[in-house]
Amino acid sequence: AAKCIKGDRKAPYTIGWANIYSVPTWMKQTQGTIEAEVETLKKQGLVDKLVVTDAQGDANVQIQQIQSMIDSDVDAIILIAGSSTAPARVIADACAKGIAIINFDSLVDTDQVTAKVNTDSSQWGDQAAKFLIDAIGGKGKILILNGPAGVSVSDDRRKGADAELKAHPDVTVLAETNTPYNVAPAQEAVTSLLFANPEIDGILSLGGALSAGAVLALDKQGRDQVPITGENARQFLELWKEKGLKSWATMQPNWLGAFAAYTAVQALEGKDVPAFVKIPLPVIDNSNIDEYLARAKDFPADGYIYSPYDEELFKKLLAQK
Amino acid sequence: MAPLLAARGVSKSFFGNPVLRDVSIALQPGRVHALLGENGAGKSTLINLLSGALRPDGGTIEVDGRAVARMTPALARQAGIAVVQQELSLTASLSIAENIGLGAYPKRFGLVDYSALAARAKAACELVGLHEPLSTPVGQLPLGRRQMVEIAKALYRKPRVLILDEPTSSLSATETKILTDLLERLRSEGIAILYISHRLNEVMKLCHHVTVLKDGICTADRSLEGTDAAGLVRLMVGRDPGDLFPQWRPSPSPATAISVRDFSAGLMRDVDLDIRTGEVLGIGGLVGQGQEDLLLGLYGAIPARTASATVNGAPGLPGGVPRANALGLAYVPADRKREGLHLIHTITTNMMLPAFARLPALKLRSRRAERETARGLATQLGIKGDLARQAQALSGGNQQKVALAKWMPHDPLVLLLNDPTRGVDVETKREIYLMLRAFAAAGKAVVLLSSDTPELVHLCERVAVVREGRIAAMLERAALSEEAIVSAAMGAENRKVAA
Amino acid sequence: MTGWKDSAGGRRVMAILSSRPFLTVAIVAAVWIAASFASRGFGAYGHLRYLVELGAVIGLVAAGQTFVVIAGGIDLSVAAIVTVSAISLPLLSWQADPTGLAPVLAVLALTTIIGLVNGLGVALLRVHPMIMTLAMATFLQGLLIIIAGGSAVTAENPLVHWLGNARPAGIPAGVLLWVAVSMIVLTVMHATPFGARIFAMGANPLAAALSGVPVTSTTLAVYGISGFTSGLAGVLVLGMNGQGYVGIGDPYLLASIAAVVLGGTSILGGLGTYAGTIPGAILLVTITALITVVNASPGWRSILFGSLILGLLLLSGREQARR
Amino acid sequence: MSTVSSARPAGALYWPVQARRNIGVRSLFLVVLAFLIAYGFLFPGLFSASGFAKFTQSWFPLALVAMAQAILMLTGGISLAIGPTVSLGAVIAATTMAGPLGVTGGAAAVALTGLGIGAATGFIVVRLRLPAIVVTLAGSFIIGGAALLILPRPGGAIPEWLSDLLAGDTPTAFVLLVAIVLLWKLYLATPLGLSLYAAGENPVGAYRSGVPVDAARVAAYAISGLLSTGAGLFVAAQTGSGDPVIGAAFTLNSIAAAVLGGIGFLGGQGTMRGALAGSLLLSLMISVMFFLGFTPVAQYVAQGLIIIGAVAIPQFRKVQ
Ligand SMILES: Nc1ncnc2c1ncn2[C@@H]1O[C@H](COP(=O)(O)OP(=O)(O)OP(=O)(O)O)[C@@H](O)[C@H]1O
Ligand SMILES: Nc1ncnc2c1ncn2[C@@H]1O[C@H](COP(=O)(O)OP(=O)(O)OP(=O)(O)O)[C@@H](O)[C@H]1O
Ligand SMILES: [Mg+2]
Ligand SMILES: [Mg+2]
Repeated sequence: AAKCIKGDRKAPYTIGWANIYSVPTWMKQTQGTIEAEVETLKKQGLVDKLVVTDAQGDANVQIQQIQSMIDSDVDAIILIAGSSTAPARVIADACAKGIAIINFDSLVDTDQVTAKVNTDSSQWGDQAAKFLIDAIGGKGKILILNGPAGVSVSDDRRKGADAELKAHPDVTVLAETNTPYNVAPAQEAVTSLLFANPEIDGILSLGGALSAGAVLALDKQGRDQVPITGENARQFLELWKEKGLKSWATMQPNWLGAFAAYTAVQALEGKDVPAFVKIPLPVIDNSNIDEYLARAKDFPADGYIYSPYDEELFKKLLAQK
Repeated sequence: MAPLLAARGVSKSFFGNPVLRDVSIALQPGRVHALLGENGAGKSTLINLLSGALRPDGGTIEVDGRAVARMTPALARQAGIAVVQQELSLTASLSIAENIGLGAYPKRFGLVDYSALAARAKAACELVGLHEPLSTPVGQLPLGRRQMVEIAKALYRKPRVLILDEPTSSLSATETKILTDLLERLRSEGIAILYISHRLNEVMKLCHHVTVLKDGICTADRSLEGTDAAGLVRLMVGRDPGDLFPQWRPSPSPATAISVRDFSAGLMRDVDLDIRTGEVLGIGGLVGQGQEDLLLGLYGAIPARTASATVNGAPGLPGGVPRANALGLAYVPADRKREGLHLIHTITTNMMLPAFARLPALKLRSRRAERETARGLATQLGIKGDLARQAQALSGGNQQKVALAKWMPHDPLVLLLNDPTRGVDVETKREIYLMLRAFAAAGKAVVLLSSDTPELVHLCERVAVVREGRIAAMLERAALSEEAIVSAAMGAENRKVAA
Repeated sequence: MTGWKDSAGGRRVMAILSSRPFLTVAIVAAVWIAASFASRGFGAYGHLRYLVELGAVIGLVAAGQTFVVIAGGIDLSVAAIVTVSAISLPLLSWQADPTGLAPVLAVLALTTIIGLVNGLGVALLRVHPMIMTLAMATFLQGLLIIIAGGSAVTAENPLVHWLGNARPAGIPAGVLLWVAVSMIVLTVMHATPFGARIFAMGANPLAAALSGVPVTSTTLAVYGISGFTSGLAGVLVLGMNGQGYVGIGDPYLLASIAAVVLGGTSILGGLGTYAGTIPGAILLVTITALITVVNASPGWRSILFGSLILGLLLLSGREQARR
Repeated sequence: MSTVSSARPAGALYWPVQARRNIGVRSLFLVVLAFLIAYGFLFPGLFSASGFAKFTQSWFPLALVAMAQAILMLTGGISLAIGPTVSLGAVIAATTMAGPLGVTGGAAAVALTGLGIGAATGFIVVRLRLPAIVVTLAGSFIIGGAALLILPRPGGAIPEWLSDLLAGDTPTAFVLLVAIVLLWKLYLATPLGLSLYAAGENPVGAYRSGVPVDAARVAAYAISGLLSTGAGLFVAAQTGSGDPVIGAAFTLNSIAAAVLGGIGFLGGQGTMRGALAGSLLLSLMISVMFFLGFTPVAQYVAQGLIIIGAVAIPQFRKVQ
């Protein structure tokens, strides 16, 4: 059996979904995929209840809520961690109690989990840097936009870009900035940077809605658009099309949530699941952006257009070694 | 013999305005020294210099005949100087005992020694006749009792020099008696006492020596031997005084302004009361029997119930302050700092507030008109000071005048006054009394809650004496005397009625 | 020679020169001049214009906040209200109204009502303003879960777009809006009885009530105003970003409070002016912009930001002693 | 012993004073008690040693920051830097304790940092007469920046035994909390501690009475800093590591807990027991709502209602 699993849990299972913050749109969409998956599993008689908590962004509250899940003896916990270190101990407790734990998106530095499910943040940064350096012809001046400081995901993505940047000494980093993964602060920061730096050849944006903010800033200041990296935020993809950008985007698929729920049940059912399921980073470029935009109306205006998924995909992902 | 505490030629100015000029004073052991002067003459400033709360611009402070380089509150305490400020230094959330010991707690192992504190605080309380449990938070005490705590706090420190700044202004007659007896005893034990008061009969009874300040200059420093009250006033104002109380004349054809039946509010229970136009109705009694709740209930500031009521012709109680104002009621609180004034705002703004409260919310203000109104009021009531300054820079008496003045432009039909002459100098008192009588003569009603019994006797048509939340006696003009009020307040009247 | 300082006019000039709003303006100017030497492009007209435009959003939120703080309260729900405004406006973009005014008015009505509910809690339930508005912010989070992402409509509102992007006579429409709001706010605050009541309530609520100030309705109005200006800020920020999102209002909570206090308004209530908040808001965006272009690690940038605020506060911020 | 009137022994002053201070927070106590009972009912495991241990562990850091905020508010101050100070405490603990300094050295470093930051803040606020709210707002960026410099991303480590001691299955946190409350009572029984109230409510009067007002206020800031970094140390132990932004939510929560507990903004109003009850309510609420099966939307709405209710209900009673 998989890690943390003890034989005495029987279907239908109760799944706890320890969300860190349910208000942001990305989280809402993710929750949507989890709920849809749970509905499916309910029909199969495998799940009877989904318990949802919302830590309101506070890692300490999340610990308390996971503790409550342990206390109420849920069968599985799926979680996005509010801190890459903080929940480690409570998760180890849960694991010791035989609760299946599937950690996705923001990961915890502990191996006391059934499985971790995520894309590779470091690869994220590396590929983004590759594209950008390519797009500006191997030399030039760039800005780097990154998510909040002190958080593992943004730090990993940034570190992932380091090797490429080092390998190209002709690429000068004019400035780096950290803001929340949101449009307004990114737009603000980039505008200031635009004034301070008359020549900019490219923008290495490491996620979320940062890219949309940067594009808006260039547009509003009447500057020519430059090559830029990004994620599958709907606003960014629409701007990309509208402005004819030279861009590349990847994504953190929202269906990681659905997949985590699926994996939890598989593990509880006695299947072996890999300790780490690496989700390949889907790439959006000019070749397939239209496919994404064609589905745009199914997604919230400030949401993320994620790639399609189904059980086949999940099975394939679980089967990989 | 060297004076225990003395000031030699001290001067002090605030923002360039001289408040004290070359003033000297010497406090001798075993003597009660009066410090007199009109509001704003500089009395409080002088004691602040003596006690180290303020530093003089020039001159020296001497303790036991030796000049002190730099007087501070800490040094003053070490030298055995204690100051009774008017409820200024108390902390509402601390208990009586904790307040009394504040800044000088007895210690054991570095901790406050609560048993020693209790014993010493109790002794101090007994001296001033405070019998509330020592654990009572001071915030729950009425003003007069707080004043007694403040005095007990000074005594707790076993002072050699005791300075009292208007200690009696919020005390009832009984409490005043306790205090004067106490001071007499302390004096005989060799303590030097500096006593500030605007109640001249107290000064006459108690004090032996007087220093008079006028506009920051010492105009007299002499023995009180052979001086009468009129002489004192002459020293203070520099001319012959008139009678303190105006001639009483019956007002014409009274009608009912306010009438309540079975009225209850706060401590007050089942009150039947008619307030007539053209009269000054006094409210007397020991402090804290519910008198204030009666006024506040009528004014709509605290919830009140009544069987039936009419207020200036309208049925029912106002139920809220704006409505009460609209019905022509105005209220002047006793605790001017907390309830009457906006200390951080200018005097002009303070005076205009009732107008702001009733004008249409978005009508444009006219600063010029406001300044003129304020200037008019200041002249009318003799308020000294730059009207564009914050109200907290005014001396206590002048603050009181501002609290009263702000209602004048609104020509209220009924004035509810809560101890309006507290801390007010004799001249101003006279002016206020004249105003009140004139007000009544103009066919309006005045309700005067006062702790100053002579005031009630000389000004009022009738006095309602309140005891334990009920009107214990309603004394008509013919029956008015200080003795009658005091005995009704103590419950003597009740027994007579019951018998 | 006693000099002109002692003449009446001279004294007034001195009073203005030493007032907090003026000091804050002077500091903003000094920071701008220093920054334009230190950092290329900082002094460019376009950049300053952009900073003022950013300041407009903070300034609008801080307008309501100034009223509330002067009245002796505080509004911790402004960020959530900005977000609610920016999120719900696209949901309302109905076709019938070609100008886009109707949905904007509807959203402003909504946010004003939210503010009024804050006021009700503070005035009638006597809940501490901090608790009431914090609880309101929590409520609104719940509301956002329900309404956010509920529809795929983008903000195709012409009025909103105009506000966020147009530059009549070279001046951003948002700045014009801010100027208009500022003039109204300053007038209401300093030239009407309503304004005087607010100052009185903040300085001494008990004395104000006993002087006949209608405390309940004034409190309601103050929080209503805060809801309204936050809603307006939400509309503006929506226009500037072309898209609302959850969290769009988050930066404005601390920023509005900081702008108010940097502008010299006492957090204890009763003293202050919006005239100080205006440069306070611009000062904040200026410092933020300055920090952005400094190339340092996040930790150092944060330290620099805090030190700058502290340093500027030392220049201007002595709190008046009060009893 | 002599007269009847002095029948109440003088030594019995301390307890009546304490009892009087409960009056303002009685209804909050009732609300908290109701929640505790509900919690015990929904989750009987609470009464086991480890259940109780976990429960106090999740409350403990919030209790400390509520105290840290309350002590400032009692002096008429406030801090917006509590959260970053907690983070700083956590990263210092996580970078020193498993290193050369060891647990003792690390704890000393944490304590000294807290005291130092607090005293410095207090000095700026008190001696330079700057408004506490902006000073601490600026301080929050400086302190938060320092935490990021020490630990740019979550990491570090706390010795396993310490984590187990503080946040294992034994109620050490509860014992610690009791000890801290006793220390607080002890401090309040010192002249300097008792002056807090006077210095907060009536600084001028207190000064004239000989209270070292400035010292009392600076000391309050120092103690507040110590409590905050202490909370950070505990969080680090609880999580076994450091996180430079772990404390972010504590700033607002500490204020909410203190105000909920009846601490006023003008200084001198309220009691520490109220602030503790406020923090307990905030913490309990989370678990109780979980066991009642609330959805996130319901959690937000209920949380708002509970907070308002806990403050408004006593008001209603007062009016009637
Ligand atoms: N801190 C201050 N700032 C400005 N002016 C002040 C200050 N303190 C006192 N004054 C002014 O100094 C004068 C003297 O004030 P002081 O309080 O000494 O008068 P007083 O004799 O005690 O009056 P009262 O009888 O009303 O108590 C007043 O005009 C007052 O306005
Ligand atoms: N703004 C101020 N700042 C500092 N000290 C002041 C200020 N205003 C007044 N004072 C000083 O404090 C003293 C005491 O103030 P307070 O208002 O109690 O006057 P007071 O005359 O003693 O009043 P009362 O007679 O009612 O006791 C004032 O007389 C003055 O010397
Ligand atoms: Mg005086
Ligand atoms: Mg006086």
